Amino acid sequence: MTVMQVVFLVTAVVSLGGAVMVVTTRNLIHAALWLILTLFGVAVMYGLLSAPFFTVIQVVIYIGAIAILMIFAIMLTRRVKQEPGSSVNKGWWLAGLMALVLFTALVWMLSTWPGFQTTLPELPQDFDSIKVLGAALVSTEGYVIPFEIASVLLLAALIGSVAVAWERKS
Amino acid sequence: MEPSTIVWLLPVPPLLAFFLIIFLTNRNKTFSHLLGITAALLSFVGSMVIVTLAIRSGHLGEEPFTSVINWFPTGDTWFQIGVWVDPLTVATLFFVAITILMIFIYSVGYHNFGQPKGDHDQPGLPPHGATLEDEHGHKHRVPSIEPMYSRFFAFISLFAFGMYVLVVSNNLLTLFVGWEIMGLCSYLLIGFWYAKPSAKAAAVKAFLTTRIGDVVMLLGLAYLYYLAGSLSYDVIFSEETLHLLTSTGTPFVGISAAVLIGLFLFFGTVGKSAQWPLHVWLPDAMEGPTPVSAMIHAATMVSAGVYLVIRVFPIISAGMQHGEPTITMNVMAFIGAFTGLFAATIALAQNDIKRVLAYSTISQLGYMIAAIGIGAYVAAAFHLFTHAFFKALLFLGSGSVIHGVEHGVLHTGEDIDPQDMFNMGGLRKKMPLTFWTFLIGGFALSGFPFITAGFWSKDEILADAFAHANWPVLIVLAFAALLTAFYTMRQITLTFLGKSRTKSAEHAVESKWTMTLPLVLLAAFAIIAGWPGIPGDFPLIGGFIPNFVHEFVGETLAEHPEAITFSWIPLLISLGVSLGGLALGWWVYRDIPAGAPDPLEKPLGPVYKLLKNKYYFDELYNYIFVRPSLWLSQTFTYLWLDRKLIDGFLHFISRITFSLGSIFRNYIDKPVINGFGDFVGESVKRIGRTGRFIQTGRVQQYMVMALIIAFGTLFYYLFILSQP
Amino acid sequence: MISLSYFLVFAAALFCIGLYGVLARKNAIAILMGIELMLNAVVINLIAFWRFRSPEMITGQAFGVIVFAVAAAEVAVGLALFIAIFRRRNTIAADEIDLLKW
Amino acid sequence: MSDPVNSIAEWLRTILASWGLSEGLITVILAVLGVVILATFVLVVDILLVWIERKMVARFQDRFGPNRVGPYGIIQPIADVIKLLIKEDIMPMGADKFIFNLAPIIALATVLLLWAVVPLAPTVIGADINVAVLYVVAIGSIGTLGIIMAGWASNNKYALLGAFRTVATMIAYEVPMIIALLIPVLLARSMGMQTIVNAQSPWYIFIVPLAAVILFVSSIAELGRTPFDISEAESEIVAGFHIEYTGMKFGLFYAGELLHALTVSALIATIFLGGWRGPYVDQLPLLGPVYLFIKAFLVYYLIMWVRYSFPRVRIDQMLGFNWKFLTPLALFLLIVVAILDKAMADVNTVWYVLVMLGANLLIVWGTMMILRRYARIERVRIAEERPVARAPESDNNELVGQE
Repeated sequence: MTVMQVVFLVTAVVSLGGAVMVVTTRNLIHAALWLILTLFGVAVMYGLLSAPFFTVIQVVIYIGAIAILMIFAIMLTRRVKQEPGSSVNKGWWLAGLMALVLFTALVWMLSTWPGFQTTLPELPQDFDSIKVLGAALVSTEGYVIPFEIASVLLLAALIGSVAVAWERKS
Repeated sequence: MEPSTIVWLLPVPPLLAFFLIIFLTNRNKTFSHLLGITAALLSFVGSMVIVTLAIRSGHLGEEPFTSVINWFPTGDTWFQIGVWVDPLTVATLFFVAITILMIFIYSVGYHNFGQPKGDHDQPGLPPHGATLEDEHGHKHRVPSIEPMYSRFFAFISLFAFGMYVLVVSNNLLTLFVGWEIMGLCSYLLIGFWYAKPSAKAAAVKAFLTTRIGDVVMLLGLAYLYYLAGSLSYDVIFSEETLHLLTSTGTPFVGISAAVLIGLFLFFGTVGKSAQWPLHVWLPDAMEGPTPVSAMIHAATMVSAGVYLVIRVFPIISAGMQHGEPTITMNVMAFIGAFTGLFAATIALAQNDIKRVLAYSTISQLGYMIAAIGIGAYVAAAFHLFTHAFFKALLFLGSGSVIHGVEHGVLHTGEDIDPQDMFNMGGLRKKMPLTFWTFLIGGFALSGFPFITAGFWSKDEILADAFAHANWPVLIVLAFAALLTAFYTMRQITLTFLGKSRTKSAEHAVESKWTMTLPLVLLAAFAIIAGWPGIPGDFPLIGGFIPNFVHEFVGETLAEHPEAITFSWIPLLISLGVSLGGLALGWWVYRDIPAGAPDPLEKPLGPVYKLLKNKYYFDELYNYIFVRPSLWLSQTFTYLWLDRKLIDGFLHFISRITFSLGSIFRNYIDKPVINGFGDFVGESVKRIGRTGRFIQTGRVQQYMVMALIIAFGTLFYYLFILSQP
Repeated sequence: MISLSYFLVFAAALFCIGLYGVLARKNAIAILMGIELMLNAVVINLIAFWRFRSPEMITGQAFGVIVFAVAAAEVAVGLALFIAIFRRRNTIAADEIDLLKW
Repeated sequence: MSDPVNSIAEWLRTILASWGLSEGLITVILAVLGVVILATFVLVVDILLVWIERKMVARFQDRFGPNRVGPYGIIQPIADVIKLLIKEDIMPMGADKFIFNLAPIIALATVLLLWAVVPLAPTVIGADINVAVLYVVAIGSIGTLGIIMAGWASNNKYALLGAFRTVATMIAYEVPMIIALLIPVLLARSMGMQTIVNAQSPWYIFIVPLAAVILFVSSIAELGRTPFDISEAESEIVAGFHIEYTGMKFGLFYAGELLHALTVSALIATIFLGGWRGPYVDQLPLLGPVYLFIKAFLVYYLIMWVRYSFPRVRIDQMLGFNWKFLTPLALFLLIVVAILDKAMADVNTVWYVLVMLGANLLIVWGTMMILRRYARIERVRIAEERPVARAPESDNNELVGQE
C-alpha cells in the first residue's frame, strides 16, 4: 500500500459514497452538496493522475459554476421545501438493474482487455502538461477546430439559455 | 484608363440605378430621383470624356475606340460583342448624353417633386392636384406629386441604359438589344398612366406598330448574319463583305442581297422613327408624360432609327456607282420626302400642342431619311444632331407650358384641356423664360436664318438635294419646310402671343428652375449646335469655324463624301420658305379671339377636315388590319375552329374516355385497389392503436427501453453471433 | 503500485451511479446531476487513458477540456429549460412532463 | 542566514531524520507545521485587522474609533473576540444543522487556503503550483459555496435572498476577474505565482494599469464590500446571509470577510505590485514578506477608502455594470494586450512598457468618452417627463406631469 493507493482508496470511497447519496437523497439541496463532495473527489483523482489543470478547472467549473447554478435552480424551482412522494419514479428498480448490469458488463469487458493492468508510466522530464495542452488547443496541427467549435457551442448555450429562461412580460 | 474601358462603363450607371430604385429605394422619392440623376450624370461625364478624347485623337475614323469580348460560342467560333466609338458614335453620344441628363433634371420639376401628396391621386393616373390650407384658412389647389415618381425614374433610367447600349455597341445585335429595351421602355412609359384608357391604348399601339418594324429588321439581321457570318461593324462594313452582299442574288428578280438587307433594316427604322406608313403610333404616344415625349420623340428612340440607317449606310449604298442611288436609297428618298410633307400637312390642323410637335418630329425625321436617300449622309447626321436639341427643347417647353396652364386650371377650376393651344394665348408675359426658349426652339425648327442650328442643317440637306440634282426631293422638302415654318409660327402665336383666351391661361405661372434650367441649356445648344456645320465657303460667315461636322463625321465612311460647293439657289430657297412660313403663320393667327374656329377651316374646307383627322389613317388601319384580325380571332378561330371543330372532337374523345374511366373505377379500382389500400391502412391504424401505449411521454422510460435494447443487441452480437 | 484498472473501475462505478440517477430520479435537476456524474466519469477515463497509455500525447486532456465545455453548456441550457418549464407547469418532475405522447 | 525559513526547515528535517522517521512522513510533518504557522500568523493579523478597520472607519467618518481598551484601543479586538466566544449560540428553527455549522468554517477556510499560493519571499511559498492563478479563482468559488450554504441552511428569507444576491454577483464578477487575471498570466507566460512575481520588471501595474483596476473593482465585488455589499444590505435584507448567526459562528464570518480583503490585497500586490520584490531582497530574503505586507496593506487601505467613500449600488446597477461595462472592457483590454505583446516580441523593454502603458491610457480615455456620452443620455432620460401614478378614478389632469 503506497501513499498514492491510500489516497486513491479514500478518495474513491468518499466520491462514490457521495455519488450514491446524490442519487438517493430526498433533499435536493443535500443532493447538490453531496454532488459537490463527489466532484471534489474527482478533482483529487485528476490530481492523482498528475493533471493539476483539471483539478483546478474541475473546482472552478463544476463546483464554482455548475453546482452552484444547480443549487440556484433548485431554490428557484422549489415551492415547498420537501416535495411530497417518492423521489424516484416507478421504474427505479429497472433503472438500478440496468446500472448494475452495465457496471458488471463494463468491468467484465475491461478485465478481458490486456491493457487493463497498465502500470503508471513515468512522465517525461520537464513535461509541463499545461503548456503542451495550451499549445495543442490552439495549434492548427492540434485541436483548434474542436476548441473553436466548443467556443461557439458555449456562445450558443449562453444565448440559448437567456432566450429560453427569459420571462416575457405579457 | 483606356478609352474603351470608359465606353464599356457608360451604360452601367443607369442600369444600376434602375435596379437600385426597383429593389431598394422605390419607397423614397428623394433617393430614387437622386439615384437616377446621379446615374445620368455619371454617364454624361463619361460621355463627355469620351467626346473630348475622341476629338483630340484626330483620326478616329481609321482607329475607333473599340474593345471586344466573347459572348457566346457559335460552333467553333465566338459571337463577339464589344464597344465601338467612331465619329458618328461621338456625335450621337454627345447629344444623347446632354438631352438625357436634361430630361432627367426636367422630370424632377415636371412630376412636381416637393409638392404635397394629392388628395385622391392614385397610381396609374396623372396627379390631380392637392388642396392646401394656408394660415388664413384659404383653401387653394396646387399641383400634387406624381404617385409613381420612383417608378418613373426607374423606367427612364432603363431607357437611358438601352440608348447608351445602342449607341456604343459595335455590332448590330447588341444594337438591336438596346433598341428593344427602348421599345419596352417606350411601351411602359407611354402607358405610364395606365389607368387612363387612352394611354393604355396608345401604349399597345406603339408597341405593336414598332413590333412590325422590328420583326422585319430582325429578318434583315438574320439574313445579314447568314451571309456575312458576323454582325460586327468592322466585318460587315468591310470591302469583302459588301462585295459579297452585292454579288449575292435573292429570289426577287433584280434585287441583290445588299438591297434586300438594306430594305429590311430600313423597315425597322420606319417603325422606330415613325415613318409613313408606320407613323400612326407616335402622335398617340403623346399620352405619356411630357419628359417621355421628349425622350422618345426627340433625343433618343426615334433618332435611334435614323442612327441605324446612318450606321448601315455602307450597306444601303453598296453597289452605288457614279453617284447613282441604289434601289434602297430611292425607296428611302421617296418615303422620307413623302413623310416629311405628309406629316407637315397634318401638323397644320392639330390643336394639341404636343401633337403638333409629334407630327413635326415625323416630318423632320422624314427629312433625314430623305437626306440619306439622296446620299447626303453627313447632312442627315447633322440634322439628327441639331434636331435632337431643338426638338427636346420644344417638347420640354411644351411640357412647361402645359404645366403652367394646368396650374391655372387648378387655380380656376375650369374644365378645359390644358394641352389645347386654342385655350392658351398671351403666355409670353406669364412664362417669359419658357416663351423665349420655346421661341428659339421653334425658330430652329423652322430654320430661321443664320442664327439657329436648324437653319444650317436643313439648308445643308436642301443644298445636297440641289447638288445631287434630285428635283422632286428638293421641291417636296422645300414645301415641307415652308409648312413647318408655318405651323411652328402658328403654334407660337397661338400659345404665347396675343391675349389669353381662357382664365386658366391668365393664371398660368412660370415653372420651377428644375424645368427651366434644362430649357435654357438646351436653347443654348439649339443655337450653337449649328455652328460646327456652317459650310466653309458660305459667304461672310463661312470659314470662321471649320466645317467640323463634315470633316469629323464624314470620317466614318471609308471614302469621304465630297464637300458640296456652295450655291445660292438652295440658300435662297431655305431663306424664303422659313421666313415666308413664319411670316404667314404669324399673319394668319396673330389675333384669334376666344372660341373662334381655326382660320384655315373655311378656306381649306374638306381638306382641313382630312388633315384634322390625319388623312383617316387610324380609321383606315382599323378597317384594314384591326377589324379583320379581330374577326379572324374572335369569329373564325375562336367560334368556328376552336369551339366547334376542335372542341367537338375533344368532347367526343372525352366522352369515350369518361365512360372507359367509369368502367375501370367501378370494376377494378374500387373493389380491388381501394380494398387493398384500405386494408393496409386499417391494419396500420389497428397496430398503431395497440402500440401507442408504448409512447408514454416519459423520457426516462424511453432511456431504459433504449438501454435494454442496446444490451440485448450487444449480448446477441458478443455471445451468440460471435460463437464459432 | 496503482494501475489503470483502479481508475477505470472507479469511473465505471461513477458512471453507473450517474446512470441510475438519470433513469430513476423524478426531479429534473437531480437527473441533471446524474448526467454530471456520468460526464465526470468520462473525463476521468479520458485523463486516465492519457496518463497511463500515452502521456506524451495530449489528446486525452484536450478532449477532457472539450467535454468540460460541453458540460457547462449543457447545464446552462438545461437549467434554463427547467426554469422555463417550471414557470409554465409549476413542476419539474420528469414523469409529469409527458405531454409529448399519444 | 541568507534564507532563514529554508534553513530552519532543513534543520528540522535533519533532526526528524535522526529520530528515524521516514522521508515521506517528514515531508508531511513539515508541511503541516508550515500550514499551522502561516495560518496562525494570518489569523493573528486578522485580529489586528479588526482594530485597523475600526480605527480607519472612524477616521473616515470623523470619529475617534476604539480608544478605551489598551493604548489607542488596540486591545479592543481581543475584547470583541471574548464577547463573541461567550455569547449564546442560537440555532434557528428548521435550520439544516450540519450545513448551518459547516458554512462559517468553509467561509474562513477558503480564505486561509488562498494563502497557500501567495509567495512570501523568493524561496518561501506554500505551494508553487503552475495553476496558481486558477487556484485562486477556484477557491474563491468555494467561498461562494460557503455563503450559499449559510443562506440556505438558515431557513430565513432574508438570508436566502442575501445568498441569491451573492451567487448572482459572484458568478458574474468572476468573469472580468478571470479575464483581468489572464493579462498578467499572458505577460508572464505562466500561471505560477513565483513566475509571475519574478517576471515583474517593472511591476505590471506600470504595464497594464487598467487590468489592475479591473481586478481591483471585481475583487471588491467578490468580497462583497461597499459599494457592492448588496448581499448584506442592511436597509433591504437586514444582514443578509449571516443574519441568523450568532457568537463565534458570526465571528468566523466576520473574520473571514476581513481576512479575505487582506488576502485579496496580498494577491493584487503579488500579481500587479511585484509581490515580495523590493530593494535588497536578494541579499536579505526576510525583507520579502515585509515588502509584501506593506504593499498588501496599501491595497487594503485603498479598499477601505473605497468602502467608506461610496454609497451602495442597486443589484441591477451592479450586474449591469458588470455585464455591460466591466466584462467588455476587460475583454477588449485582453485582446489589445495580446496583440501588442505579440507585435512587440522583439522590442526593448522601455519601449514595450511605454507602448503598453500608452495603450492602456488610451483605452481609459476612450472609455471615459463613451461613459460621458452614456451619462449624458442617461441624464436626459431620467430628466424627461414620466407618467405619474395616480388613483384610478381621478381624472384630475393637474396631477399628471407636474414639472
